[in-house]
Amino acid sequence: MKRHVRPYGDTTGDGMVQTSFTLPVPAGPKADGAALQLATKMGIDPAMVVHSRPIGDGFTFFVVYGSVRHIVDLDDVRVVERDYPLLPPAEVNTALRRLLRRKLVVVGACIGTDAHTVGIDAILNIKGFAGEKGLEYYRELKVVNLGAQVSVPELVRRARAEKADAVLVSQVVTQRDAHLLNTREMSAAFREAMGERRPLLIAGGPRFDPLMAADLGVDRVFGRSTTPGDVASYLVHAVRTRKENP
Amino acid sequence: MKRHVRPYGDTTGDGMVQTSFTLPVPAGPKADGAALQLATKMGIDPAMVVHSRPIGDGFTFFVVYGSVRHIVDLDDVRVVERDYPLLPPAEVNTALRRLLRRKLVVVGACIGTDAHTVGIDAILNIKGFAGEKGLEYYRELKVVNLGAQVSVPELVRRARAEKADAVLVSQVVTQRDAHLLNTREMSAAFREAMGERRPLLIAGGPRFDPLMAADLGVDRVFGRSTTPGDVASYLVHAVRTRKENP
Amino acid sequence: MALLDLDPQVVAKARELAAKAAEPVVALAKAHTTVSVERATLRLAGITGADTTHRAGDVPWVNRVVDTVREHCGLEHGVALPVFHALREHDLPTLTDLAEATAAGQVRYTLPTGRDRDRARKAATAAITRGLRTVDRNRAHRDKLVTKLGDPPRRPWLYLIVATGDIDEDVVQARNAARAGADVIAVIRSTGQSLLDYVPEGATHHGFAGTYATQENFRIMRAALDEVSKEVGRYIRLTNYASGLCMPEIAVLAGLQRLDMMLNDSMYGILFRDINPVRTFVDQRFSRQVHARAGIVINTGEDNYLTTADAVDAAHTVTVSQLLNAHFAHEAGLPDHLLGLGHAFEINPEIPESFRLELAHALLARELFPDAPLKWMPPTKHMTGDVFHGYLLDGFFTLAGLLTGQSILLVGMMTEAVVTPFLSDRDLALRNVRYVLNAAGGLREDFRPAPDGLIVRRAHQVLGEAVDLLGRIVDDGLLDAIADGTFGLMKRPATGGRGADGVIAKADDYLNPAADLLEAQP
Amino acid sequence: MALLDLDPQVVAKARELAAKAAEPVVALAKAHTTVSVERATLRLAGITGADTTHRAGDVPWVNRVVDTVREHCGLEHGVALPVFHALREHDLPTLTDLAEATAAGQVRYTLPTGRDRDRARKAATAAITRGLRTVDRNRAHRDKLVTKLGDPPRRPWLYLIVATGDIDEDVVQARNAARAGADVIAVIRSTGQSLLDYVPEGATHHGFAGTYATQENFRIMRAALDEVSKEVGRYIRLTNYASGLCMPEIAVLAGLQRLDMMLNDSMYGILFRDINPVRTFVDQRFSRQVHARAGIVINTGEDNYLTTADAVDAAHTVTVSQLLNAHFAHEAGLPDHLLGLGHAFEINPEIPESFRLELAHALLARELFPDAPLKWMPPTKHMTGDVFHGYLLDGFFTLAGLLTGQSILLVGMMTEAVVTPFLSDRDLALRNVRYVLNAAGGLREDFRPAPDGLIVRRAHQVLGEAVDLLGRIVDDGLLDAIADGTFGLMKRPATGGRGADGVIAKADDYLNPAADLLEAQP
Ligand code: B12
Ligand code: B12
Ligand SMILES: Cc1ncc(COP(=O)(O)O)c(C=O)c1O
Ligand SMILES: Cc1ncc(COP(=O)(O)O)c(C=O)c1O
Repeated sequence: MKRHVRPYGDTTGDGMVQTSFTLPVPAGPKADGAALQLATKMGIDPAMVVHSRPIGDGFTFFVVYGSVRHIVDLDDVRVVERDYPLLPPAEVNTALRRLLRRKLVVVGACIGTDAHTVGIDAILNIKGFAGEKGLEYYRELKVVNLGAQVSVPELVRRARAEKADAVLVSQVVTQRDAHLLNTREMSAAFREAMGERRPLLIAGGPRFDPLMAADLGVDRVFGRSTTPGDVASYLVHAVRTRKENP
Repeated sequence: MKRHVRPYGDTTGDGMVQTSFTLPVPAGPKADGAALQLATKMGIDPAMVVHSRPIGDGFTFFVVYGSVRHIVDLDDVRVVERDYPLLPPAEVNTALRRLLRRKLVVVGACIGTDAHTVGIDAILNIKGFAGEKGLEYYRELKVVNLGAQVSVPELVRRARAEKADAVLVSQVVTQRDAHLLNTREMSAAFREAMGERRPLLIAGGPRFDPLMAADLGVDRVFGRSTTPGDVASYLVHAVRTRKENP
Repeated sequence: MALLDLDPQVVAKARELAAKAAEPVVALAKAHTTVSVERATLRLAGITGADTTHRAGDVPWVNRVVDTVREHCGLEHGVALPVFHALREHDLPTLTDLAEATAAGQVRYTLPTGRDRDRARKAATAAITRGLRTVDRNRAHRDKLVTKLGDPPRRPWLYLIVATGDIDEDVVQARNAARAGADVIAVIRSTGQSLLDYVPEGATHHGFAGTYATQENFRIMRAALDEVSKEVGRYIRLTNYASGLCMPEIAVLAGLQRLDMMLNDSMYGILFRDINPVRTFVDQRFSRQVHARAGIVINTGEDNYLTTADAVDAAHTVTVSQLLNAHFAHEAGLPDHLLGLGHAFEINPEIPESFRLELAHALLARELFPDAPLKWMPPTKHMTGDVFHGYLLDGFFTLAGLLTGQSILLVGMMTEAVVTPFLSDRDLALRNVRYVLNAAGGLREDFRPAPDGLIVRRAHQVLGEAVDLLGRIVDDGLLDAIADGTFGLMKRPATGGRGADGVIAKADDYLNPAADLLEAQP
Repeated sequence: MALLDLDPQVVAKARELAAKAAEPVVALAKAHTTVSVERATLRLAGITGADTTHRAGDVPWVNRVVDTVREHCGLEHGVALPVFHALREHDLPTLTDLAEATAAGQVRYTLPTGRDRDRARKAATAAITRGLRTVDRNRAHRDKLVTKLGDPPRRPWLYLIVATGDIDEDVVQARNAARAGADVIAVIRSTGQSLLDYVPEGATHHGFAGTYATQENFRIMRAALDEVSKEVGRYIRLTNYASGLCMPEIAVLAGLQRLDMMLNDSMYGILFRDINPVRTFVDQRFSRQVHARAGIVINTGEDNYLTTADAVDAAHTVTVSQLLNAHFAHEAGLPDHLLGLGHAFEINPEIPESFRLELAHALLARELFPDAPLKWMPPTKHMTGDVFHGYLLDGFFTLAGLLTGQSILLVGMMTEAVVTPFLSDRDLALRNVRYVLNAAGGLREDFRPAPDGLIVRRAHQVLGEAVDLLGRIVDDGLLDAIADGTFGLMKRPATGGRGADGVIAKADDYLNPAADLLEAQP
């Protein structure tokens, strides 16, 4: 694979992209010019405003096509690489037993006012996701699923009571950065309440960027299409790492 | 209207845009990271890769949403302002008669290998466009429509033979910049053949940027949704200007 | 014209079983009151506003009063008598003065007896009647506006969501949506509101993924829509949510501010907000009586089951829930034409013939409830970040709605899986719907499910499964069925859930003039 | 199952009138040859390659030879005799050597007589027979591959366009399209090619909005598709354009390189490329005979009329043209199952019931030509830069195709109004089609146009108008009708247009073994 790539429309290197947006300006040539200016600032050059449509009196919606100047440097791409092996359930169980000699306790919840449990249930419930059984299926895991709209103090209380090794929180609503605010509040609360002895903190949800873990004060972030196996394997890895570097 | 605006998703100033593109990289977290990098270079920050789908083995298609940093400065928007009044047909006729004391001769064609005549016909044929009659309807205009796929030498020959005051060319195909190449070839040929005494040169087509006139060596460029009235009014204006500053 | 050839006996059986299954729950609802029913009563009696001096933030006066009454003399007799008795005793000009005095700790509530009781009852009844009269006036005013401005020119009516979190931005979006063709505007609530045991006050600007339902926000939006209604020449309806812990109060506020439709499901709060089942059924009954009085169309929430359960496997649970919702609604006084029963286009689009299965389900609902303004909900679960594909799916959703004669169409958004809708999403979505309705408007005349074809067979199958399930529910009890995860796979035991401590068994001398007046309504 | 209840007498009348209208034109075609027919003959006889030393760029050897023959002894006798006579006279091993000698000015062509004539005829016939045998072998090979790999699992077949201008990029796109579900790949030609009076040579990389049709490009793409056919487990068909000034030669090249379908319309070149009508009809007949021999499905171009004329007003001109195209094709030896008659979804989507009108038109074509593999073309004219809306429209186009049983579906692209398709457009488009076919595959069983409904009435009306128009054409002559702008509003007088000087009236002793062999084919 080449190191430097550009978007591909129908020819290598043509750089073609599509974009759409609304500007708070009345439709007309001036609006089209404004759209063109924005596209140019985005690096689309030449840009074609191929569609503009008034929305009410004060807004115009645009579709723009064109070639972006930018070059993607694949060597510069930062991703959270899976730095641990994907293990089948049996190996997860064996590894955990060897490491802990007791069940690993996982407490899960949708925190804040978020009530989207389907995602965390997909990870925790036996039923699972994408053909993989959820964490409840693992013999060496004890799963406590607190469900939806759990407040942070309540979560800390329950985690402490259950002696949680890992706390898994889900955040699906992202408007006004709700997911970021709630997750930061959660990690701060655990730090405050337990300091170094806090459980592993794992956040997940479809709009999270896995690169944000440190920024959010959690150990790991999982994004869209996560499977239970991803999480179980990570747990083994994290427990082992904690044990090796206490 | 404010001078500085940003794209509007659902809140003033949120800067939200949608974009889609294909990168020549196999699908996976690295590809998503590459998409994110590109989006960031486009000024979308934070960007969310909300969809990625493999196309064959070597390509991935992405949909990205996010907030662009850029601010549109409306004072900086350059548009080709209509610097002449829109005249009804009767006034066009009167003005032309007064200015020329003969019919103004217009020669139109689709040049190069372009065979899309619907656009130029919309401007020239009586039937017209968007409820406006075409230039053939104007008593003081003589219209010669050469049709499609007219070569540049042939166009110059016919323009000379008809003593054209204005030559209108249409270009619809834009792949590999065909429209720009053909138009430049055309204006160069007229310059070469006739120098200062060349007819008015007008180019039109849905993907032209009206700002490009000078660059293309023509007097005016008309983009999508042009109406015959726009063109007729411009002709009056241009003839008058030429007469006043010979 | 009936296309499915449903067996009338099976249909009758289904309705009977639903009524039987509902019976014990109705009895439960009649035997209890809740803090919210009592607060709603006081709102009808005229209390507005909040205690802004409280350290935990604004506390509505109705909460202060009801909490205090509960403390002083319990709520099993209803709040009306103690409150109106105190009002007279303290010789206060208004209920707000009473509330202030309550907050200042100057009032001691007691249950009046003898003539005091009669006086208090009369005063309460008079105040509440005034409140109900406002509701009645709003209903009449709506009728007048509809007569004057007109209803949408065609079915289905187009129902659009706004959800910016800021009432002022909502107004911008709602106005534009109406101009672009929306017939009904729903203001989505902030994520947290349903679990608040009070109704926030005033105009609000900081909801998450929705805007708080407050009386003032209702007023602002209704006024904005009245304005735009005139502009567009048809009456634009306003929707909000009578659900969550304050369902009865919100129903009252909706009646007072002339909202036109309310999301109001008999089980949604239990299943999707983990609210105590008894609390929910009690609040439900009262709020539906208020809606009946206000001429408000209720929208039920069967669509939600299909986001947590599979739309094919669980199709019959939708039918069962519709039958139950319809029965509960009738029992609370709502006629068919106010029954916006919900259902949704949520089958996995990868399933072969998924579109035809949708047609079967949608047609079944249509033929079971021919006179109800069914609300047809767009795909959400199987929407992805592929907004192009989502736009297509939404088009087929509309087509299904059109072919099966749905009444209210919640317009789908291509960004369903991404963000709460952008201004442009709404505009694009309306363009989508308009294309389908305009281009294929009459296609229903050419849609004749083959007599033994997939659609007819599927509809019969679902109805059959619904009857079977209803049979089991009659045997086991509805509360147990809910506890077992029958609906949306959510297991909610009757004793669990939030707000259980707000449920109070009525004493024999329980009195609530609002309840009585509503019960007596024609 | 017939849904429109067309009157068989009216249908028979329509076919009769079409045959009558076509008669004089067939006679004209039989009485003339063209430079391209003669070049095609030489290509069948084995000439390949080009004169790369010519100052005006590469000139194919067939052009050099035919031009020289024409100069020396005219073409009215056909090119075969002078050429094969010269080959023997100059004792050259191959036709290519002859061509080289021709270019070097070393050959003087004459019309052989007596035994020379017989010898030349025999040699020519033998060479051309060899060429036709390659064509036959390719046909058999295709049959074998289809048997082995299989046809697409369902109708309609999905037909996708690639148009990068560069054959190597085309291969990338075509492969990916096949993997994503395309059954037929069409390589669009560069804008200028149809007006070239020669076929370019070699692999090409610089077309505008399409890739040059060359024998080598055909070979490259067919080989690439053979490879991907194995991979995807079904035979992927390849399409190009037998149109423009070199229509007969391209038909031959298609036969030699095992192309599977060819765009080939009896009037497209006249109307949309301003090619001389007589030239076109002569070239047409020959090219269709070649297609018949090669087992190539032709695709006609009625869809184009609806881009310049209105799809409702001009609906009947599509029907008339289909009837004419079908007649011309039959006359040239093409059976129904090779008749990919074209039509399109081009009604302005803003028109009320536009979708139902589309259904009426599409169903009419289906019922008039029950055994023809009809080609259903997507919206283009009313596509705009609103790619979201375009994506929706394309979905409804597919639905119309499915409901009316179309055979080949040209997959619509959301970027129709913007650019030649991106790789991703094609992928998205296939996803779109797959959704519709998968989700609503069996919906045809539920589609029963109401007996007196809009669809049936509209279809009858269009057929009626078609019969009337055919009557007028029979009276005035087809050439006059074309001159009058009957089709696509394009006015093309019989004496105008390009390539007229390439038409030659046959002498009585005209001889063309290729024509004879093709004429004699079963
Ligand atoms: C189902 C659903 C609901 C259901 C929820 C039922 C339930 N019990 O969960 C109901 C109907 C109740 C609902 C309600 C609302 N919803 Co909702 N809902 C959805 C919907 C359609 C699907 C979400 C889903 O189930 N996805 C499937 C699961 C499997 O995917 P997932 O959550 O991404 O989870 C995966 C990964 O992210 C990851 N993951 C997730 N969490 C975690 C946690 C950990 C620890 C790990 C390791 C991994 C992990 O693993 C999972 C498997 O791969 C989406 C739209 C969509 N198509 O995405 C809207 C959506 C999420 N809802 C939305 C909103 C706004 C609401 C409401 C606030 C508004 C309203 N409509 O009334 C309400 C209130 C909810 C509240 N208080 O939070 C918005 C959020 C907008 C935003 N980005 O801020 C969305 C995007 C719709 C929209 N465009 O408006 N909703
Ligand atoms: C109709 C059509 C055809 C018809 C043309 C018939 C005819 N006689 O014109 C036919 C079917 C023959 C055709 C063929 C081809 N087409 Co075509 N065609 C279109 C289509 C569907 C509509 C164009 C149109 O008529 N628009 C309506 C007119 C009124 O709009 P307009 O041209 O923009 O004109 C307005 C303004 O631009 C302006 N204007 C235009 N010209 C001028 C000139 C002057 C002087 C002035 C003042 C103003 C002016 O005024 C007009 C009125 O407002 C477009 C797709 C689309 N939806 O846009 C593709 C499209 C233009 N075609 C395309 C292509 C590639 C082709 C082909 C090369 C490939 C093929 N499909 O085989 C062939 C070959 C054509 C050739 N040699 O040029 C591409 C071009 C891609 C690109 N950007 O490079 C398009 C965009 C489709 C696509 N996405 O692939 N086509
Ligand atoms: C019936 C019903 N009620 C209420 C709601 C809203 O939820 P909340 O009560 O949390 O605002 C929904 C959500 O879609 C619903 O379908
Ligand atoms: C029937 C037919 N022939 C040919 C063409 C292609 O045009 P050209 O011959 O210019 O390559 C088309 C274009 O769509 C067509 O429909």
